[in-house]
Amino acid sequence: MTARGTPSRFLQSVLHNGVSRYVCQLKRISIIFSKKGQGSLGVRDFIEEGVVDFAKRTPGTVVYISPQSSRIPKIVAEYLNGKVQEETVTNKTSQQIAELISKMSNQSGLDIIRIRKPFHTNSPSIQGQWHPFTNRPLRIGPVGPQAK
Amino acid sequence: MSSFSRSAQQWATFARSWLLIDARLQPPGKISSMCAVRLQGKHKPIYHPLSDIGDHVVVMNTRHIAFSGNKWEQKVYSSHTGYPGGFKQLTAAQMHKKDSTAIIKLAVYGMLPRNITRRTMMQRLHLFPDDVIPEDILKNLTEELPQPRKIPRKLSEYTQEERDAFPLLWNPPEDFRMK
Amino acid sequence: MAARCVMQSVRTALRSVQSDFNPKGLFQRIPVLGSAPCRGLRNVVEKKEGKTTVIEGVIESTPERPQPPNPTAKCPIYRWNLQNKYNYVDVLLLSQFIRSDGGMLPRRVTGLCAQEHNKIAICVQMAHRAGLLPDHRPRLPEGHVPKPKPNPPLNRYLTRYSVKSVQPIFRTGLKWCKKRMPVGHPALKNNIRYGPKPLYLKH
Amino acid sequence: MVFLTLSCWTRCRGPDRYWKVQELLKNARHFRGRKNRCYSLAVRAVRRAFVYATKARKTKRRNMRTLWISRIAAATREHGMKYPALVHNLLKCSVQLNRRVLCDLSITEPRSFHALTALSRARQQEGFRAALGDGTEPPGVFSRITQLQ
Repeated sequence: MTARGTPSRFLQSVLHNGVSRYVCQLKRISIIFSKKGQGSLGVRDFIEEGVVDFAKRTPGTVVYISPQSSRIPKIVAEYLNGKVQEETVTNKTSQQIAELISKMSNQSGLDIIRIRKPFHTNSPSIQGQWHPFTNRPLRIGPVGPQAK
Repeated sequence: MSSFSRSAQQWATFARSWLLIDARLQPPGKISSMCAVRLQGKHKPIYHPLSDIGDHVVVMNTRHIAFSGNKWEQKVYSSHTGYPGGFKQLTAAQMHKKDSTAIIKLAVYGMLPRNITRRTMMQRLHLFPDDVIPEDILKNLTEELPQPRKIPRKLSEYTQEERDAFPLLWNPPEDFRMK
Repeated sequence: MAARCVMQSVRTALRSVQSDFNPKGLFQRIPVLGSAPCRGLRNVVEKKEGKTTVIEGVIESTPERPQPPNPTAKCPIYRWNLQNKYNYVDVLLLSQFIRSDGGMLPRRVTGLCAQEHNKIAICVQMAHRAGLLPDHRPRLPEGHVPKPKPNPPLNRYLTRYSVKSVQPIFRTGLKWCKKRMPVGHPALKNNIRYGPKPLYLKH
Repeated sequence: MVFLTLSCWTRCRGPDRYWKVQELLKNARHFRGRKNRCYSLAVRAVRRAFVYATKARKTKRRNMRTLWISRIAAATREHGMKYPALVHNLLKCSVQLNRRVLCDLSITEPRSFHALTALSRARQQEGFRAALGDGTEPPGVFSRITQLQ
């Protein structure tokens, strides 16, 4: 992957999330599965075991569980910034699904693209940025052949 | 976030300044290397080869430059017009007589990087054979750079006190007649 | 030898007294040489003994000067521990060893050793070419007005060869065997330098 | 690339070759000329670009370091020192700032950088004093330096 061919952004967080109070950016999560399908076995296990715990742990997130017939099981996560992320969970165990859901709830909803630098600040300079007159002695009077 | 005010913070950072160099009795190579650094912006900590942040450099008194050694006679500037028999060779003295700014100009041009910004940088170099500088350039100047070579004093420029303070290395015989 | 010198000096003293006689009697033999003003100063004393008038040039006593650190040495440079410490810019030093027309004083007078005499001659030559000794020129003939030059003189320094003797280097040669332009003089390469930069005699 | 209906899209995703071409052209869309739309030209250019990108991952470190050094050198010369002297004396003072941080400091925090140069200059002078002894010349030596002082 070339650097110019791929999109990139600086490291950022949504509205300084976590500086004072952490707001979970995951708004809504809907778990779509089939009641009978073989591929939804792990999802059904997860719903039996872990969904209630997850919903209790994250009160800011709405959890929908919608059994639909003959469907590929998937998890649709909607974030506060409007991004919708779909993940297919065919043939996954309940353990894997629990990990996936906790990962989704920790994400901020920003695009997952290359980050240019692992550090970023909005106010890089406290003392004032360098400019041509920072380190120059103040000079009063004309410069040039007349000055001599 | 505060991107609308960020550009105003950087106006001072990327401001171009006008520098003055007095070339009286200075070696042209050293003057030119000073100019080349300033024209490229390599004297600023915000230097980047792709950003055009060089300063304007004004060189005055290019007529009074000093070559070391016998370079006025030995140094040769060659050029070719492109036509058959168009190979021209001029010594430094001849070149200087023809155009008193040419020596510094050629030296700076040779010291700049060979890329597309070279001509742009050369346009920011202002050469004046004497210390007469037009008014519009004069009012832009912000700093005069120190001269690279310390100009030695002539014997006639020493004051009598300094001459008297210098010890006599040898005493002539009592009756020696100085010519 | 010494006696002849004495005779000569007295004669010249008398001649000059006749030419521009002034009763104050203080005149200087070296008008331009400012570095050693008290050298060769003579006070003219006029004595009358009956009919004969004796005019005598009495050498003035020199005022007190700092004493050399190494007074036993013969050569003045060694006497002052100045080996390898002077260059063409030290005109106050160099002007003590030259005549008013810019040539070197003879070695038997100044007492310089051969090497130092040679080095000082080189330095004097460079200083002349750099224009640092503007008043030490050969005297022009009477009534001669030099022609005004169209261009100002080309400034130069560390010039080893005379201006007219060098030829332009039209073919600089290949990269590994370039013809270089000499700068300075190899006799002065042992001079003390304050800095780590090496000395390039060939540019 | 217009898909009329979603059902059309789901039912038949087209031939594999088409998707292979699209996958490659995705990397060539910002190229200049016909390279950004013609497969036969794009495939060569993309291959070359990937080779360059691979090599550049190594040279980028080198180039960034030279850039930092030239920037620090420029900032140091404003304070009347030279780059090697600064870095050497900071090392002697066991200041463990790397060149990237020094470069950032010189741009965004010029006062801190000035303090660092002052520190290294003090260390340099200390070293000079130690090397020169008490700074005087031996007796009887007549040199230009003492004369100037």
